Amino acid sequence: MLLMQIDWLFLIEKIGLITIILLISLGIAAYATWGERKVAAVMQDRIGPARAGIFGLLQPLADGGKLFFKEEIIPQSASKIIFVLGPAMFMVTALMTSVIIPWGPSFEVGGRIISLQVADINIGILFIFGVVSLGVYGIMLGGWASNNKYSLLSSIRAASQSISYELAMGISLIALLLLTGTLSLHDIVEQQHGFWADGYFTWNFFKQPLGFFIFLVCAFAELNRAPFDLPECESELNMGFHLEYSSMKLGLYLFAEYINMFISSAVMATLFFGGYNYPGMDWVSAHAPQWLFVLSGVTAFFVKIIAFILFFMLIRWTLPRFRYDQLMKLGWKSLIPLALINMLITGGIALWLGK
Amino acid sequence: MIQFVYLVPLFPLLGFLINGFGWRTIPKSLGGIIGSASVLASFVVSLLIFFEVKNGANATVTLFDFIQTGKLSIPLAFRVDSLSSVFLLIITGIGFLIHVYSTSYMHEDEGMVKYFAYLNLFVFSMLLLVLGANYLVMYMGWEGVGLCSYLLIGFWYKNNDFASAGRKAFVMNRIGDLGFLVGMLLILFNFGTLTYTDFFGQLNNGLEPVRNSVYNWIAICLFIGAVGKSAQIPLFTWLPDAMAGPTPVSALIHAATMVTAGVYMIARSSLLYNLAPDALQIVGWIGAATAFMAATIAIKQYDIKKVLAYSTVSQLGFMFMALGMGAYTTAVFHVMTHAFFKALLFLGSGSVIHAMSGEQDIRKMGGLGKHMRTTQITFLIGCLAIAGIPFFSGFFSKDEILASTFAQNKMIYAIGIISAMMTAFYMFRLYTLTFTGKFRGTHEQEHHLHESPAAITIPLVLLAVLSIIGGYIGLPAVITEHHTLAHFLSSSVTNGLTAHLSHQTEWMLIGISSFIAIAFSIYGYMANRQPNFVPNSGLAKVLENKWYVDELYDALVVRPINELSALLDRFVERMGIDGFVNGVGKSVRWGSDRMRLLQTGQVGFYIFILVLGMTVLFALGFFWIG
Amino acid sequence: MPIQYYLFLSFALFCIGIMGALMRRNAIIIFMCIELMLNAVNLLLVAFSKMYNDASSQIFVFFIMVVAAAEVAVGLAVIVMMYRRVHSVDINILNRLKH
Amino acid sequence: MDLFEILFWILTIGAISSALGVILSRNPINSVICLIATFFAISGHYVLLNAQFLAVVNIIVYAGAIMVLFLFVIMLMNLNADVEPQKSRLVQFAGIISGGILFLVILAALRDSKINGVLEKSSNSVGLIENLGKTLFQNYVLPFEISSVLFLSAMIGAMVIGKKEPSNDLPERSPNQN
Repeated sequence: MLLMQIDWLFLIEKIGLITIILLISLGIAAYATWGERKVAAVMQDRIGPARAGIFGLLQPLADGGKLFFKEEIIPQSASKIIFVLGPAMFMVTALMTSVIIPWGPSFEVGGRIISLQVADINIGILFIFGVVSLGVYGIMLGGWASNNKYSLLSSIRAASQSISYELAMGISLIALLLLTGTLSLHDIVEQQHGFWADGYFTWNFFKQPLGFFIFLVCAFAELNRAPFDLPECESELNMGFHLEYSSMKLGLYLFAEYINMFISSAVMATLFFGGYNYPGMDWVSAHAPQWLFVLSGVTAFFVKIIAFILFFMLIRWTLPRFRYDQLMKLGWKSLIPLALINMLITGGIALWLGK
Repeated sequence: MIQFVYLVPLFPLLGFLINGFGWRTIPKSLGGIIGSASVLASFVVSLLIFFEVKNGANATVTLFDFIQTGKLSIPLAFRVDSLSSVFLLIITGIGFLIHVYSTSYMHEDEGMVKYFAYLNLFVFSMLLLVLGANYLVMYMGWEGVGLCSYLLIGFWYKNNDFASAGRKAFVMNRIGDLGFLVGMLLILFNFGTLTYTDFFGQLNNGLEPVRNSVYNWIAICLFIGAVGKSAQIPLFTWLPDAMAGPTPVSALIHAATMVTAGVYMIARSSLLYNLAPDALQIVGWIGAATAFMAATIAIKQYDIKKVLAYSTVSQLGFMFMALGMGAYTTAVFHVMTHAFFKALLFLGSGSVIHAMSGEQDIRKMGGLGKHMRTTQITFLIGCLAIAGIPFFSGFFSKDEILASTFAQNKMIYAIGIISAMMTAFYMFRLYTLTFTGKFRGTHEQEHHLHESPAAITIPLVLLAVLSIIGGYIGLPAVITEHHTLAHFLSSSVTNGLTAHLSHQTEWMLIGISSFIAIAFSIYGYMANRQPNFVPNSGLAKVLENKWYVDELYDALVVRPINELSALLDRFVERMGIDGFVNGVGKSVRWGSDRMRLLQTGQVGFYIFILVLGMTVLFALGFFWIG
Repeated sequence: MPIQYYLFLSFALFCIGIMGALMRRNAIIIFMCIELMLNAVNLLLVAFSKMYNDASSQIFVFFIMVVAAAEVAVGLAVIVMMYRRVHSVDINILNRLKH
Repeated sequence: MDLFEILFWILTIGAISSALGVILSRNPINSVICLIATFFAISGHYVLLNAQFLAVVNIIVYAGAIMVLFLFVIMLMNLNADVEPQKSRLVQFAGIISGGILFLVILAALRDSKINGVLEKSSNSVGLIENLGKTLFQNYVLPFEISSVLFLSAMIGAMVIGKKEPSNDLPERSPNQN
C-alpha cells in the first residue's frame, strides 16, 4: 500500500538530480583547490601546480589520493565519537544548502515538468539561515574534541565570529525580502527574469547594492576565508581547529570549506545576480531548442558562480588578515548598523511604493 | 433659565478655584473682585430663576448620576422651586453685599485672597445645600458649609483660642451631622430613595400620622442635625464662640445663611414633619427653650458680637418655635427678615469694631454716634427691626410666629412673649451703650474714631432699606388675606394644621407684642443711659457666665470622656490591641523560625518539592475534583 | 491521527526534562532540561494549532522562544559569573540562601 | 500505517531517545549534542504538522543560537565527564521515580479526558509565513513589542551580569599587554 503511493518517477528524478549536484559540488570544490593554487601562483608570480596532467589538472586527484592513504590518527585524549562527528557534520552542513538552489530553468520531458531544484520549499532563505547557523557545530565540536588548546581557541573564535556575522547577514537579507515578498528561492529567481525589463534592471543587485555588499562581507566571515580567516590563521593558532586531524578527516574539513565557498557563491548568484537568468534569454528561449536553452541557463549560472569563486580567491591573496578586535568591531559596530539602516530605508521605500 | 441653574453654584466654585489655587500670587484687590463678581453673577442668575419660578415654573435638573448601585440611584441633581429660589436670593444677595463689605473690611489682612476663596467655597456649599434635589446633595453642602465655617472661624488660626473655637464649632456640628446621617440612612433603608420627590411622593400616598412610628424617628434624627447646625439647645455653645472669626463671616455664616440651614431642611421636609407630631412637639419646645435661654444670656453680655450671637441663637429659637407649630412658611419668613436685619447688625458692629481698632467690649464704647452717623442710623434700624417695633420687618415675622404659637400652645406663647421682651431690652441696651452717651475708651481710640468707607456703608444702607421693607411681603392676615410669601411658598412647603384665629384675637396679639416691644425698647434705652459696671452677682452672674453651660458640658461630657479614654488606653489599647498586634508579629517570627528549616538552599531540593506539589495538584485536580 | 499521540509525546518529553532537572547537579544541564520542557510545550501548542487550524498557538510558540532566548542569555551569564566565583557549576554549592 | 505515521514514530523514537540521552549522558557536551538532536526531531514533528516556518525557526533559534551558547559556555568552562558533579544513587532514583509518577498521573488523567481532536493529514496554510505574519502583526502586535523590549532588557542584563568586574586578586593589566 505504502509503496504504491510514492511517485517513483519523481523519486528517481530527484535522486538523479541530487547525485548530479553532489558530484558537481565535489568536482567544483576539488578544482577550486587547484584554482586557488593557480591564482596564488599568478599573484605571486610563479607557475603553480604543473606536474600532474596538463596545467596540473590532475593535481586534485593526486591530493585526494594522498589524503586517503595517510595514516588515520585519533589523539589519545580526544573524545572519539565527537572527534569523528565534527568533520562529518561540517561536510553535511556544507552540502545541505545545495538542496534548495535552483540550478537552471525547468523543462518538460514527456509531459513531466522537471525542475532543476531538489526542493522548492516556501521558506528557502530561512532554510539557508538554519543550515548556516548549524555550520558552526562542525568546527566547534571538532575543535573541542581534539583536546588541544589551539583547536579550542580556534573553534571558539570561529563560533563567535559566525554568530556575530549571522546577524548582519540576516538583516541585510530582510531588506531584500521586503522587496521580493517571498522566501522561495525559485520565486526570487523568477522575479529576476532576464536582465532588463520595463526600464529597470531586474537583478536584485541593482536594487540592493548595499545589502549585497553586507552579505558579501558576511559571507567571507562565515566561510572563515581571508581576510577573516582568524579561526585557522597559521601564524597564531598553528592550523586552527583541524590541527589534530589527519588523513581524510582533514580532507573533509578542507574540502567542505571549498564546497561552502561554492555554495555561498551559488546563493549570492541566486539572490542578487539573477541565478540562471542572463541578458537576452527570451530571445534564446524563442529561437533555440529547449535543451539548449536549459543548458545556456545552467551555464550562465555556473559562470556567475565561478566568477564569485575567483573573486574570493583574489581577495584572499590581496587583503591582509584582520585582528580579532577589528573583526568584532567591523561586525557589530559597522555592518549591523549599516544593515539596519539599509533595512529601514528599504522598508520605507517599499511602503512608499505601495508594495 | 432654570435649566442653567448649575451656573449658580458654578460661579462661586470657579471663584474658589481661582482664588484658592492662586492665593499666593493673586493681588488682594483682584482676589476681592473675583470673589465678589462670582457671587454677583450667581445673584443675577438667581434673580432670573426667581422670576421664572414666580411664574409657576419648577424643575429638577440632573447633571449626572454619581452613585449607581443596584436599585439605588443618586444623581447630582438640583431642585428649583419656590423654597430653594427664596434661599438662593438670600444667599447670593446678602452674600454679595457681605463680599463687597469684606473687600474693605479685610483689606489690611494678608490672607485676604485665601479668605475670599473660603468665602466663595462657603457660598458654593450653601447653594449646593439648598439646591440639592436629594438629601445626599444637601448633605454634601451641609458638610461643606461646616468645613467653611471651621476654616473661617479659625481664619486667624495663629490665635490659639480662635483655632479652638473653630474646632469646637466643627465638633459640635459633627454631633448634629451624625443625627442627620442616621436620619438619611433611615430614609434610605425604609423608602429606598433619597430624592425629595420620590420620598414625599411615597409619604403622600395615604399614610396616616402614626405615633412613635418610623417617621418620628427620621424626623427626630434630621432635627438633631438641624440642632447642631442651627445652634439649638443643647448644641448651641459653638455659635457664640464662632464670633472669633472675621465679622463679615459672622454676618454671613453665623447669622444670615448657614445657621438657617436647619430651618431650611425642616421646611423642605415639611411633609415628613406633618406626619410626625411628636417630633414637632420636640422641635417647638427646644426652639422655645433656646429662644428664652439665649435671650437671658444676651442681657448680661458685654462683647458687642457676643450679644448679637446670643440674639441670633434666640432668633433661631423663634424660628424653630414656628417650625414646631407647623408654620413652616412663617419660619422661612423669619429666616428672610432675620437675614436682613441680623446681617445689618453684624456688619454695623463690624463697622464699629473697625472704628475702634478691634475693640469689642461695649463697656469701653459709648457716644460713637457722633463720629459715625451712617452706622448709627442703620444700626438703629436693625435694632428696631429685631426688637419688633411695628412697621419694621422683624415685627411682621415675629408677630406671625407668636400668633401661631398662641393658636397652638399657650405655654410656648408665654415663653415667646418673654423672650421678645428681653430681645427688645438687650438690643436697646446694646445700642445705647454703644452709640449714645460719653465715650468711655482711651484717648487714642477716641482720636481714631471715624466713619467707615463706602464699601462698608453702602451694604449697610442697602440692608437697612431691606430691613424696613422686607416685612411687607408677609403682612398678617388681619391686614390682608393675601400673604404673599406664604402663597408663593405653598407650592413647595405644606404647612401643618394651623388653627385660625379670629381677627379680634389677632389685633389683640398685635397690640400686645407692639406694646411690649415699644415699652421694653424704651426701658432698655432709659436703663442704660448712665451705665455703671459693677461686678455682677447672683442670677446676673449666672447669666453673664451663660448659665455655666460650657462648664456643665465640660464636667458631664469632656472630662468623663477623657477619663474613659485613659482607661481604654491603658487596658484595651495597650494590652488588648497592642498585645494582639505584637502577638501576630511574634507568632509569625516564631513560625518562620521553624519554617526556614525547609529552606535548605539546595536548588535540587526545591525542584523536587516543586514537582511533588505539581503531581499532587494534578492528582487532586483530575481525580478528586474532576 | 488522534491528538492523544502528541499529548503523550510532549508529556513524555516534559517528564524527561523534569527527571533530568531532578537527577543532575550540573546547573547547565538543568538549564538544558528546562529548554527541553519548553520545547515539549511548544510541540503541544503546534499540535493544537494543527487540530484547530488556528495560527494563534503558533504565535505563542514564538513568544515562548523569545522568552527562552532571553532566559538563556541571562541564565548563562549568571552561570558564568557563578563559575567565575566558585569554580563550579554544582547547584549544591549554591546553598548560601539558607543562611 | 501510512507515511505520516511512519514518520511520526521515527521522529518520536528519535526525540525520546535523544531526550533520554540529554539527561543520562555523563559528558555535558554529549548532552548538548543529544539536545540538538531532540530539537531536530521536534522540528521534524513541526514539519509533519505543517508548521514549516516554525520548524526552521526552531532550528535557527534553538539549534543555531541557544545551543551554540550552551556549547560555548561548556567549552569555556572546560566541563567534561571527569568534573561532572554526580548526585547520589538515592537522589537520582528519587528523581526518576517522581518524574515517572508525574508522567503516570498525567497519563491516567488524560486517559479519561474528553480531548479527542483528530489531526487531519491534509496540509493547511496555517503554518505559512504569510498567515503567521498576519496573525502576529494584527492580533499580537502589543505582545510582540513588549517581548522585544523584554528581549532587549535581557540582552543588556546578560551583558551587565557577564561583564568581568575589576577584581582585586587579578593584577591590573596594562593596555600595551593586550
